[in-house]
Amino acid sequence: MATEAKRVTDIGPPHYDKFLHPIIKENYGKWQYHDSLKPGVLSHTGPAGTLFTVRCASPRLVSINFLNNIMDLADKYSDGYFRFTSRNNIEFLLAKQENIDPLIADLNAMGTLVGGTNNAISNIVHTQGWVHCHSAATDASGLVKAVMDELSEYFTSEKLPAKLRVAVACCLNMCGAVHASDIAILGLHRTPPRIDNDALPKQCEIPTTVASCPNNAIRPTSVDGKTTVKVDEDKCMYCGNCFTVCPAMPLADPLNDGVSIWLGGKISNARTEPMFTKLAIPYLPNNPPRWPEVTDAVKKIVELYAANARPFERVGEWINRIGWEKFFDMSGIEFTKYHLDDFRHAGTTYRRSLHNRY
Amino acid sequence: MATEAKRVTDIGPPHYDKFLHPIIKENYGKWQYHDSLKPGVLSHTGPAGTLFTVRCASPRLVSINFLNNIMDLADKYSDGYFRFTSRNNIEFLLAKQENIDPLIADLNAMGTLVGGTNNAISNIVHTQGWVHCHSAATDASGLVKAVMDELSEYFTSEKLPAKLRVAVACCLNMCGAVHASDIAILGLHRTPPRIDNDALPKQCEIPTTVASCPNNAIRPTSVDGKTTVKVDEDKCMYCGNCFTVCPAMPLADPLNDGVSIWLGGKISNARTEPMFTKLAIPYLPNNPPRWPEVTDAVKKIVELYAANARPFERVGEWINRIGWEKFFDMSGIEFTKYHLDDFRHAGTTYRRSLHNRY
Amino acid sequence: MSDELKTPLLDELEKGPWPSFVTDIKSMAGKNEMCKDLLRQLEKSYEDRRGYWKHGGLVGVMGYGGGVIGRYSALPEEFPGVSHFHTVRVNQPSGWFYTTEALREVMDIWEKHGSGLTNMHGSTGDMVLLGTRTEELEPIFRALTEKGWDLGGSGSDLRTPSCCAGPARCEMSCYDTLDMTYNLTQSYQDELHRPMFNYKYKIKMSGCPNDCTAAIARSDMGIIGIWRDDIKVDQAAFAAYVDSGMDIQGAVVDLCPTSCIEVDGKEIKIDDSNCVKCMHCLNRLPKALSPGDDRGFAIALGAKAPIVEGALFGSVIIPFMKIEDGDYEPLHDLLERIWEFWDEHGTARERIGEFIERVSLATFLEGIGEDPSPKMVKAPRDNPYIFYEEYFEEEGASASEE
Amino acid sequence: MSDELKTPLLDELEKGPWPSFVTDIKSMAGKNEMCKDLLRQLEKSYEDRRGYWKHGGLVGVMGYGGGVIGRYSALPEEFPGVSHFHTVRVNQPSGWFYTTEALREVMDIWEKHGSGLTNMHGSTGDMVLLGTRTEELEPIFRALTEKGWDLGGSGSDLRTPSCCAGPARCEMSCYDTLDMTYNLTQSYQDELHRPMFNYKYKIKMSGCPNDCTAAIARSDMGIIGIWRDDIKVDQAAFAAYVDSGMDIQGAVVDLCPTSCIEVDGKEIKIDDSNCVKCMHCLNRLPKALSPGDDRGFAIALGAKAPIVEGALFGSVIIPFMKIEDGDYEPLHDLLERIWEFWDEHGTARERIGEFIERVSLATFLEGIGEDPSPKMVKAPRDNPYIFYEEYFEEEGASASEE
Ligand code: SRM
Ligand code: SRM
Ligand code: SRM
Ligand code: SRM
Ligand code: SF4
Ligand code: SF4
Ligand code: SF4
Ligand code: SF4
Ligand code: SF4
Ligand code: SF4
Ligand code: SF4
Ligand code: SF4
Repeated sequence: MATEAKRVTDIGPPHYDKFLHPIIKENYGKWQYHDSLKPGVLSHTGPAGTLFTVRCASPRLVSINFLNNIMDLADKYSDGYFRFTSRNNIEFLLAKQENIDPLIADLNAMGTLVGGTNNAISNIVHTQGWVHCHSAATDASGLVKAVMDELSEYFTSEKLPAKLRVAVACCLNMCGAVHASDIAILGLHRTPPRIDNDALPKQCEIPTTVASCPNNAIRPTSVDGKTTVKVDEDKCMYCGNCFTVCPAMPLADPLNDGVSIWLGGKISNARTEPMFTKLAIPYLPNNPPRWPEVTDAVKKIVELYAANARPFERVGEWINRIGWEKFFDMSGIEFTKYHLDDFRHAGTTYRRSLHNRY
Repeated sequence: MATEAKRVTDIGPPHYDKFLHPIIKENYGKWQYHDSLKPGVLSHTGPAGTLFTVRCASPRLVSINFLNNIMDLADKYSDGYFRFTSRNNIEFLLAKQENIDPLIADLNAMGTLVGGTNNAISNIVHTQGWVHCHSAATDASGLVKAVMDELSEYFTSEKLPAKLRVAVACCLNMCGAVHASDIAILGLHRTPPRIDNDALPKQCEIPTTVASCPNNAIRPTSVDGKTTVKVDEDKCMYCGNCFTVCPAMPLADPLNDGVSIWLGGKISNARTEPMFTKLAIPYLPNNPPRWPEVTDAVKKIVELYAANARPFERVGEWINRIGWEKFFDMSGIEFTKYHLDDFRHAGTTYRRSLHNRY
Repeated sequence: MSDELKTPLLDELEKGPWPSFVTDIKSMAGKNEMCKDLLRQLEKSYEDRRGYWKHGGLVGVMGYGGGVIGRYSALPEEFPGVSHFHTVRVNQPSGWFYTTEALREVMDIWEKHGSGLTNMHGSTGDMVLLGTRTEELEPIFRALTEKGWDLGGSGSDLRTPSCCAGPARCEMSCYDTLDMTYNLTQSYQDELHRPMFNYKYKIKMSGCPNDCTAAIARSDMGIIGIWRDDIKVDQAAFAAYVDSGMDIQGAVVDLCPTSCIEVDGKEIKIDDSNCVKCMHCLNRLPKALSPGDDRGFAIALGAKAPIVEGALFGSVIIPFMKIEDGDYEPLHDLLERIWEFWDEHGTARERIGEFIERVSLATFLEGIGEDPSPKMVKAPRDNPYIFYEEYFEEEGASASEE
Repeated sequence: MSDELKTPLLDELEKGPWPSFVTDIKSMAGKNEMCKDLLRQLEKSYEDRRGYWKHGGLVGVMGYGGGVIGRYSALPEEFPGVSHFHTVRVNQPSGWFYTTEALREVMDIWEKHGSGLTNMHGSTGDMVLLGTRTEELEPIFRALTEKGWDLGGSGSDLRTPSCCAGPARCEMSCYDTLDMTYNLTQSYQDELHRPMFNYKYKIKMSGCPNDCTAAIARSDMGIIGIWRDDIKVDQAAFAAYVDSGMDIQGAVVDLCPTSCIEVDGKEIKIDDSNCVKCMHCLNRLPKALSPGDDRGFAIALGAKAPIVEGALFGSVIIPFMKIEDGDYEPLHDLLERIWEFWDEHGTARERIGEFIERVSLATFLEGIGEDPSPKMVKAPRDNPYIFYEEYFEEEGASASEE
């Protein structure tokens, strides 16, 4: 019986070869072009013929039940071949064009949506949140669900000026794409770590802990005999790096943890070089289960962008063209001192010319 | 007699009013437009009429003799009114158009040149050099003379694509415009300061000296009883800031002091924002009296620019359009590790995208 | 504690058009205690607006240092089902291509040994099996390996490499992303399973500058397809685009970052010497334009999230390289030079991007034995703080290296 | 030492079309020993490829801390004529406008008391009298003040403000640069003559964004003219440019950084809401276009050369301000708030630009009591390291400043 077998290690993943649809094998590296048939449906053509792709949304945090339903459909419509995308959508790889519509019908029936292609809002790259991570300032899956419920019409259509990539992360570690997304939703702590002076000496290495702080806010100290650390609260910017290396310095603070909104990042080299996401809204309350303040803010921004950007202009390209000041005017978002960079290369963000719109 | 009079202080400069030509007074703040009549000759028109400006070159380091000759011409042709420009040229302010040519003839006769307007190379903003400064790694006036002898045709004509601003400085203090010029010629030291351990304790404040080093290369030490400083030569980048605060740390080193060439800076907001000058040639020998290596290098760059830039494209705008790599190819200048930034914001200069020409 | 499941707050997330993870997890709650207590603890988090997980502990499978993220509930008495809730990272196949047959095998194992919950996939690319107990780890590992699967990376090791669909489903692909991913993953199993680095090292492979795996932003080593020769043009296909009435001027010509496209009637002319391979025109006109024949990839090192020096995009270290007839040796050699220098001179928890910035690009290039190129920078330095190494010893003596 | 003057190397610099400083100094050498020894020492510098000046000593005139740069030869025995060779910085008139009558008076003084050599002008703007002896300083000062002249700045004080021709000879000028220069110079004589700052503080005034005094690059406080309303257009004059056959498209329209110019036949349309006041179109079409009527200036703080943190351009701190009916009070008030905050929190030898970067723009703005504006930045921060000041004390309590 299986578990009796000799223990093997370092075999790595299976070879990709056995997962490729026959049409893919024949056209491998020889694809000529692609077409977009409708939102969520692409066709790729090569010398050996055409492959049809139907892309559907996935919550990413999915159970065996969900996956079994998906796989049943893959067996039914795409010869058992399917894939996941780098944004966690699911792609069915069809040989038969006539299977497209029945598949879509079944997918809708099982409660998911087809879309995410071309100038759409695709799935949200996100993280663990309260479902699994100790570091989370907010939940990820819940935020994604609440936001995508609001934006689903942009997933199932291609009516935006360009692709719009949204990311969510639940703490400053930003597991995912927050630092380079058209719109990013970032959970954050806003108060310094609270030090557990009994636990710290046991659980943490003092030098590592002190070294972990980007702002040198942590100093060794001793509290009734035990060596522990203290935090200079004026220097702390709540990054959480100390907590990552030292469990006895939790930052979670239900009263003050919150959500921030960031804009204008991009990754592709298309037209403009990759851009980092910039701060738009420094703080919104952390308001489960549906985060109304966050969903409203995001929706307003998407609509403003949709109404004003030019074709193929990503959010950041649009704002760079009209200027950030105009963006703040149009969006009604308040520009505060928090928007002024004060980290390592802050000076490079200052307006060092007369180029301004009046 | 004068020196008997009561001593007065803090009277400041004379009021500008008494130095303004009557036509200027009438058109003050009401000028409508200007015209360029020929290289070095401008006309400015306002409701009260037209003022003609004739601009001539000056070595800037000038004697009373030179100035008297100039002033004689001002009396003769411009009612005694004249001015200096922010680039140290001399401007005669004429009421009578018919005075232009005779004035130019007299100026040429006294050995200077008329020009520097519009798309010309104007006078070189420069510094003291061996004529007056203790900090100089090279001479300034001599370099300027040698370079402008080569480039004078571009001063007396307007045949360049755009204005071309040249600056010279004799040490890293860059008194002048080296950090923001189309072409900059910078004298530099290339070996660490040599410490005079006898003089240092007397002449220098140790903490100030230690603090003066941008790279923390200076540490206090004691040499046979006296507290002095030592320099970590691996950390020293020869900036000379220590010498500025501490005379006992001279950097001058005839064998190694040299000249570097920098490109692509600009100050105006026209079209593009102001730009810093970037390194082109890290080292050329310091070769008085005529610095042939420097004049050749500069002339080649000017000719390359003249032949390839588009109308109104400044040197930096031209290079940014074609890309630095292409510039290095076209110019034959070698790209070395010295061109790679390694100071404070070095990372911001790295190519962080796929945008490259192949 | 009572068996019924009350989650009024989470229930709000069953509404709306987007597929609901709550509905899905609930569908498991019947057969799986872990799922039930996960929902209960999550409901409490939603009430209290804070997480209830302890800081990860060190758990794993025999002989591996990575691949498992230990996780324990901070409230084990209240939620015994999630007292242990470890993550198992399973190394996904290249390009996330699956057959139902193969994935069902993995799911059967997971149904037997874990919560039955997954992330398909994690942000690094792994198949993430979410929630199991320490004592299940070894059995899961055995069962997986028997079916030909292995664990992915975690901790200070090589992280699971991932890649875009590339040659398997994309006409833009400039090199074989799937094969390179497989090759690197298999060649560096030891680095992947046994953390020995200063910090994590992620590799992402995108077949072209569209960068569909976000390699330039999310991987310590981004390997991104590029070509060196001219864009291939099918003028007939281009004419067809013109005839279709597409706004070529507005949608293509005007958006070229280096203005190197000219359209003359139904003909397109590209000044390839000024093309920066941004992909935009190819993206708009896939039937008419495609990458040249001299294809390969560029390597950008150092991308990362902001902790702690601020986010970084990768910087171009190798402007162009190609795999000639399946020989990955030169790439392995480069990778090993990079790891060796970083290993020797980097500090603990210093990502390669931070490392390069600290020691300087020039020093790094010397350290790995690569030559500087203007392609590695936007522009040369603008500060005069140059560390000269050649200097003259005495009159006459010629330039000498220190 | 022998009276004859042998300068073979310098003589090389008498050749060529550009006016020669050597020829000029030689013309003085007859009547002035200083000039002769200056040439001799300079010749030696050319031979030896090094300077022979001692590090500046502290010399000056009674009651002033600045205005004189002390300079002594390192070889006084060899070159007694330049054993002392101090510089006297004389505050130039606004815009460097002179009458021969006035300048001759200064030159007569200089002929009597110094080398007769000058820099017209120094890079900061002063009239630089180059080379005199310590004992001459006081007499020179007396003679100058009697004729209505005064010294400029040096050391850690307010440096001599300077400005472009502005309203006196330029149609682009958006404010009265000459008058403001005169006003500030006169209002701050004490700051100019008695170094009391952390470091030098330079003010340069340019009448428009062409910035003909390099204020954005070379002054701690650059005051640069700007307008807020629409560019004024004379369509008839524009039509004349079109008729002249000028390449309006290539020379103007295509070069607008924000593409906000449209030409329709002989008519020009400018989308002023997107104009960034770069000046290019006005520069090309001075007869047709001019700055709007709502004119004033922006203030950019912190420009400097690289020593020691790297060169800086000025950053916009005051996006727009204007002098209403000759009242400079608001500007003085601002300047004093800036100096006070810098004085209190800056360190020795820390220029205002370095100071702002160190304490952060937000802190600086609070310190001088100005509100943040998006006009002060290219873009908002991209890192998440925000120092929040509002936080909640306890359930229900509302946001409160720390
Ligand atoms: C399936 C996927 C690759 C994979 O292996 O999984 C993929 C597939 C394609 N991408 Fe992508 N991209 C995929 C993630 C990305 C990412 C990564 C990300 O979003 O995290 C990017 C960078 C995003 C960014 O710039 O922030 C990305 C930037 C692009 C672009 C550039 C868009 C732009 O103009 O900036 C194109 C070109 C285009 O669409 O015009 C592109 C084009 C394409 C094409 C058309 C390539 C082709 O010829 O087949 C594919 C279908 C496009 C579509 O979905 O509209 N793909 N693509 C990924 C689908 C994610 C999803 O489910 O939505
Ligand atoms: C006289 C002077 C001001 C003064 O008070 O002394 C001056 C005068 C004028 N400048 Fe200037 N500029 C003067 C220094 C500058 C400087 C400062 C410098 O060079 O250090 C700059 C910034 C240089 C830079 O960007 O690096 C400067 C950038 C301009 C520009 C922008 C050029 C561009 O396209 O970048 C213009 C507009 C133009 O020429 O098209 C301009 C235009 C003008 C106009 C046409 C303004 C006018 O309508 O009268 C004047 C004659 C232009 C000419 O010389 O071609 N002026 N001008 C300065 C003459 C210096 C000299 O002797 O050559
Ligand atoms: C599971 C995953 C998020 C997800 O939901 O997908 C994840 C989860 C964690 N990440 Fe991450 N990271 C994950 C992808 C990323 C990414 C995105 C990527 O890889 O493309 C990033 C940003 C890119 C980068 O690497 O910088 C990322 C940047 C971090 C950081 C910040 C590291 C840095 O240098 O900036 C940390 C903190 C650390 O390393 O100590 C971190 C730490 C963590 C830890 C281990 C928490 C911690 O402090 O120890 C999280 C465990 C959560 C849990 O309990 O499951 N995670 N992490 C992703 C890995 C799944 C997989 O293997 O496929
Ligand atoms: C005379 C002059 C150069 C010239 O030939 O015109 C000059 C000469 C000196 N400068 Fe300068 N600077 C002069 C304009 C500048 C400028 C340009 C400007 O003002 O527009 C700069 C660059 C802009 C800036 O201020 O940053 C400049 C940046 C420096 C620096 C670097 C300061 C910095 O923070 O970067 C130093 C070093 C220092 O301050 O200790 C310096 C120091 C010096 C000293 C005092 C040498 C020293 O280390 O003490 C020089 C005296 C030389 C001598 O013996 O005559 N000088 N200096 C200029 C003043 C004449 C005048 O008053 O009109
Ligand atoms: S972003 Fe932070 S909280 Fe979220 S999964 Fe990553 S480390 Fe955990
Ligand atoms: S949260 Fe960040 S800034 Fe604050 S103490 Fe910890 S490491 Fe330092
Ligand atoms: S640049 Fe240096 S050497 Fe030249 S004058 Fe200024 S301080 Fe002196
Ligand atoms: S020259 Fe500059 S870097 Fe070198 S020791 Fe002196 S201050 Fe430091
Ligand atoms: S990165 Fe390029 S090759 Fe890969 S999927 Fe995206 S477009 Fe295709
Ligand atoms: S790939 Fe980009 S840069 Fe190259 S021609 Fe096309 S649009 Fe222009
Ligand atoms: S800065 Fe403007 S106003 Fe002053 S001279 Fe130059 S162009 Fe004229
Ligand atoms: S001033 Fe500059 S930005 Fe404004 S319209 Fe003219 S060219 Fe365009």
